[in-house]
Amino acid sequence: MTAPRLKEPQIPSGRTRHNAEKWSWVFMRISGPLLLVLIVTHLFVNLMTGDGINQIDFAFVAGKWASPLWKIWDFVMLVLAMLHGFNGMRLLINDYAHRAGLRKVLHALLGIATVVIIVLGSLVIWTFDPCLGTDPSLVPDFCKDLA
Amino acid sequence: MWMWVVHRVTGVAIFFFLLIHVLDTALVRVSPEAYNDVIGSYKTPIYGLIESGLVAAILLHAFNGLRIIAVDRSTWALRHQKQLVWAVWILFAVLMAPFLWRHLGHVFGGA
Amino acid sequence: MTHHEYDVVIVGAGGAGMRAALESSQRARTAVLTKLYPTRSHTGAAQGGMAAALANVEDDSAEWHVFDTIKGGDYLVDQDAAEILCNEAIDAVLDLEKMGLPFNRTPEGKVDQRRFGGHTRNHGEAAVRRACYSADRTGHMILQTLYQQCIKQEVEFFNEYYVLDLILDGDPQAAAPGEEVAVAGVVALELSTGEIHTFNAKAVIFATGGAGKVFKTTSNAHTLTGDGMGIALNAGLPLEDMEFFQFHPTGLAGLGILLSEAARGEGGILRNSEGERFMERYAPTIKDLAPRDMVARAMANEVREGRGAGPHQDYVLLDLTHLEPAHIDEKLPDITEFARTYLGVEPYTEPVPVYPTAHYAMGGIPTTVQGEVLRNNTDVVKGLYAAGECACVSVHGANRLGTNSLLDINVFGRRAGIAAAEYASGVDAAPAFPEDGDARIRALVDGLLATVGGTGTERVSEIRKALQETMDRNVQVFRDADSLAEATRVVAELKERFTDVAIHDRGKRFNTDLLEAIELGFLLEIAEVVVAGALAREESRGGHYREDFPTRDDERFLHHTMAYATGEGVRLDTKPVVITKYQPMERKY
Amino acid sequence: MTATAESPAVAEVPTLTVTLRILRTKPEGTAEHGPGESYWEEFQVEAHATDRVLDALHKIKWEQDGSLAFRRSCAHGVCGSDAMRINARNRLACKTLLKDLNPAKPIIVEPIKGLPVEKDLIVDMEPFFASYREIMPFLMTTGSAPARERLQSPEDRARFDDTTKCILCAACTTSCPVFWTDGQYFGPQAIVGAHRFIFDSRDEGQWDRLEVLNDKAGVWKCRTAFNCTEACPRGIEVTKAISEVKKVLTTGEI
Ligand SMILES: Cc1cc2nc3c(=O)[nH]c(=O)nc-3n(C[C@H](O)[C@H](O)[C@H](O)COP(=O)(O)OP(=O)(O)OC[C@H]3O[C@@H](n4cnc5c(N)ncnc54)[C@H](O)[C@@H]3O)c2cc1C
Ligand code: HEM
Ligand code: SF4
Ligand code: F3S
Ligand code: FES
Repeated sequence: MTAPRLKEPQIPSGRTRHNAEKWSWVFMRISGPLLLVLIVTHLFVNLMTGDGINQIDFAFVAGKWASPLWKIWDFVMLVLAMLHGFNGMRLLINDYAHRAGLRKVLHALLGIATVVIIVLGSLVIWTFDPCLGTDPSLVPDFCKDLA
Repeated sequence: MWMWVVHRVTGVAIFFFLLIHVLDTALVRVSPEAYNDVIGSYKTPIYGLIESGLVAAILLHAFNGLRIIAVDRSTWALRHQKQLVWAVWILFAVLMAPFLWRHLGHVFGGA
Repeated sequence: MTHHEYDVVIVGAGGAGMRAALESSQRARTAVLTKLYPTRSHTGAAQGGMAAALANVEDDSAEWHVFDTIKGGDYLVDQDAAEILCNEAIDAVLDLEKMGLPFNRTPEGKVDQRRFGGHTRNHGEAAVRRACYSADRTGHMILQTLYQQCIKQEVEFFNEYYVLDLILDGDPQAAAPGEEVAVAGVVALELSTGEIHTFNAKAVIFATGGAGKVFKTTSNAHTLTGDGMGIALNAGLPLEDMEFFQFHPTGLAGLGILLSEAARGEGGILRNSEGERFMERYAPTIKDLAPRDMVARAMANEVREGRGAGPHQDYVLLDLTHLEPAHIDEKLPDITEFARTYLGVEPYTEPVPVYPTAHYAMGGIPTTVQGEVLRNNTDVVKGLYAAGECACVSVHGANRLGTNSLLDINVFGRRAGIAAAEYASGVDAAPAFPEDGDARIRALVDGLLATVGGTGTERVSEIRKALQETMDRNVQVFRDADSLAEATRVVAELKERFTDVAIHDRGKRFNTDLLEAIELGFLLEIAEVVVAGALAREESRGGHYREDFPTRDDERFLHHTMAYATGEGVRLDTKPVVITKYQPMERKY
Repeated sequence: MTATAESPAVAEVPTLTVTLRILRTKPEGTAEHGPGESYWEEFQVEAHATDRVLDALHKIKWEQDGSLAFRRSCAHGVCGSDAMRINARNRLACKTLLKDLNPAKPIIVEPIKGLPVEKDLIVDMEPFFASYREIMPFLMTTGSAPARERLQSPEDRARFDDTTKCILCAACTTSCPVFWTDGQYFGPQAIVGAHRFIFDSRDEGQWDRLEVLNDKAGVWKCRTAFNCTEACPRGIEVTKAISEVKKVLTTGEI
């Protein structure tokens, strides 16, 4: 029942220091609108133009990635989406995983997944070989010229 | 409150989809055959529906995200947040309709 | 049972209790026992303001404030106390401001002030702006600010501890004049466990607030059951001037929820069913801003003479419709919301139905200006203090001026806090706490618990309802020998019935059923004292109006009433009024 | 003989029978229910449409079951004692009129969520007050105090007016879905309490408070669910206050 001990108010203190949660919040707000543009365009190009989903195949991807614009586009989208998603999931884990141990495990899994996906995705985008493989019908037309 | 639930659920859904999506796209590094196989299965009606759900989730999450940002930045938006929730749903409906028409047309019409 | 030892124990965490705690906890080991969380105390319901002659907006002086207080109290005020009240008022307000209280401000940034009933310039010339305020939630701000300061000072609270008994080391009535009687501590029930705690203390301050629940229509909280007064009475101490109860003119009709006098201070007008501004007839100079007793009587009179409004012609109307809605929103936001919420009336466009509501106990535990509790006209109980509405220093006399109570709790709360701590530092040890100090309360609690499922036939709520109805009918704005005799009879009968009361909750934890029974016990004792005092006072003065004796009688009754519980009814005695500067005059506004 | 107000406003209102479904918990248990086990119980009371839910609860307590436990004091929405969940929304029982609730259907009354239930509608408020104390809710100043009052313009005074109205009823905090999920969040009330001082031109301890609110359990936990604003019986724009605090933290300017 006794009153709590309060820390003495130290007036004036330095500005706030531990800003992790703040930056996480700001990041969500910056990455969100960017992602909106990136993803909606991505979806539109892939699903709404031309033959929609049916046009998507190896050749389509290779065709897109022949342009550095799309390479950069997809790369930025990948990284931002993963970081945004990572951060969002981290908040969720903080809310729902009450036991410290569980929380550690989930955070670790989340971190690993995020790193793996970003690295993997980046590798795929930057080391993509449009003329991979042997079946000429599957690769884009320009591979024939190269050959 | 319910928009908060929606935002959370859609956020998680998109996240898991993104994991899978990157993995499948990574197959382009393995071989064109493997990639086309997997992508091929996306073109079946079942996946067509799932894909639609995904787009729905992204759109909802995205517009609601904009609403949240607006509410944090402007007093007007804050005081009209309920109307903005309606706006999110209307915008969502307006964009989903043509998309569904076209996408499901592709999926089921086999064009 | 758990036993505690402190230098100072404060009972009550309203404005008076916390103001005392801020002083006392700096100087001595202090515990604050309160039956409610501090922020639930009824000080938070106070609306209009706190008086102090700051002269921030117009000419004013503490001297005029003293005069108004004495005249408002119909010359039953102890004038030495009134001088202290009004002179310390200025610092009391400034102290609160420095603690952070968000007062409304003048354009220059100073504490703003507004008009209030009975506060005048130069001994009655015209209404003066003396009430410092914060919209219509001044009490809320005071309560919050004091609580915040208590948090800062790490005051030790015992929340939801219900004090039931006061332990003295002698019998205050049997002790000879001059003989020492000192306080030993209190006994309390911890609500959340049902456990009984004893507190041994060198000094005890009572700040338990009012007793409005003896009436049916009241602005007071359900929890204002006069516990402190009842406990003092049971311990053999007197209560002073209990027949003086203030009926606030503007309670929401039928509900009693208060609409602050600030409504009239900001320009609101009372009208009868004919639309007439009837206060012009009763108080030509200050009209609607006359003191409360006069306005309440005028209203009741209008209703009696058939000029009441409404389907049953049983209320009058408070008209704010000529005020700008923006002005109302800025100055009176809460009370207008009460009208909307509870009566469905829109004050911008419709007048609000109002009727007098039991509001404030002018009387209480008699104290000196240091807050020391008197056990007779001259002897104090060593180490025992009281402040706030439960005390009677007597700065309010027969009728309190609006805004003087928030002032009272700050000025005399502070004084009691300092005096108690200093007294406690001066004595080596508290008187020993008797072995069986809690026996009486243990028996009371066990006795009531044993009635669960037993043979008791009376319900607490029924007795309480009957009490409140009889008090409303017979001891309200107008009283006479017959109505008071009737009230005497009913109260005695209810006391008898109370011995056969049964409760229904057998649990130990949060047994609010048990507590309501105990509270009813206090209410009955206080009602008895109120009625006895009113019957004996054959004159009309301030809040006490006898239709059979409609004038003030200074010859016979210019004295305080001291009421003692003897075990066989109430014994009444008198105490002289302290008159320093102002000889009684006729009271005209 | 004397004139007393016999409920003029309600005299015309017909009585009706309302059913209250109350979530009860007895720490000592009952014949049918174990200690601390929660169960629903229905009561029927005669009431006026203009009665408050608090009046109905009182009727039950005073006429039917004295063991029903709830807190109340002022009975007109200013003390903050009786926040409870009524028809799935946090409200003050004394500020909720039966007529605004569709009395034709049972009225569901539960304790506020997220704080430990002690008995029936009474919860343990200590965690709530602890969060309040955490944000140092008192004026902090440096230097010696002036002889008279500190000056403050009406405009500066208006900046924090909204948050001074808080009565610490906990309706906001216990309606917040984030507060329910993790229980470490200070909750909206603590932010309201801090806001009241952060935007007070006389205060110099803003950054100490902001530091607390910048913490893991602080403002950043708020996901703008707006339940708090909707629940607040004092009409405080709670989410707005939270958002203003966030703005200060991101821009560094008050
Ligand atoms: C609606 C309303 C409006 C008012 N407006 C004004 C105004 O504008 N200006 C003005 O000057 N005055 C006003 N007053 C009067 C003034 O508010 C009160 O007289 C004053 O606040 C009383 O303060 P207090 O500290 O004595 O008691 P309270 O604030 O009532 O506090 C009593 C305390 O005692 C505790 N307590 C009681 N019994 C026990 C017990 N048995 N054991 C333990 N603790 C106990 C309670 O928990 C509480 O903390 C108003 C009053 C009302 C009802
Ligand atoms: C398309 C554009 C997007 C926008 C505009 C957007 C916007 C936002 C915003 C503003 C938040 C913060 C909400 C808050 O603080 O209350 C957020 C949270 C979140 N986002 Fe996004 N986002 C987008 C895309 C994505 C993507 C692609 C993912 C998945 C990878 C994702 C997953 C999440 C998650 C999991 C949360 C956390 C939800 C919560 O804590 O309740 N978002 N989003
Ligand atoms: S902000 Fe509103 S809901 Fe929250 S505690 Fe204060 S008054 Fe209650
Ligand atoms: S309900 Fe909770 S999430 Fe934020 S807006 Fe209110 S604190
Ligand atoms: S009883 Fe005071 S707020 Fe409801």
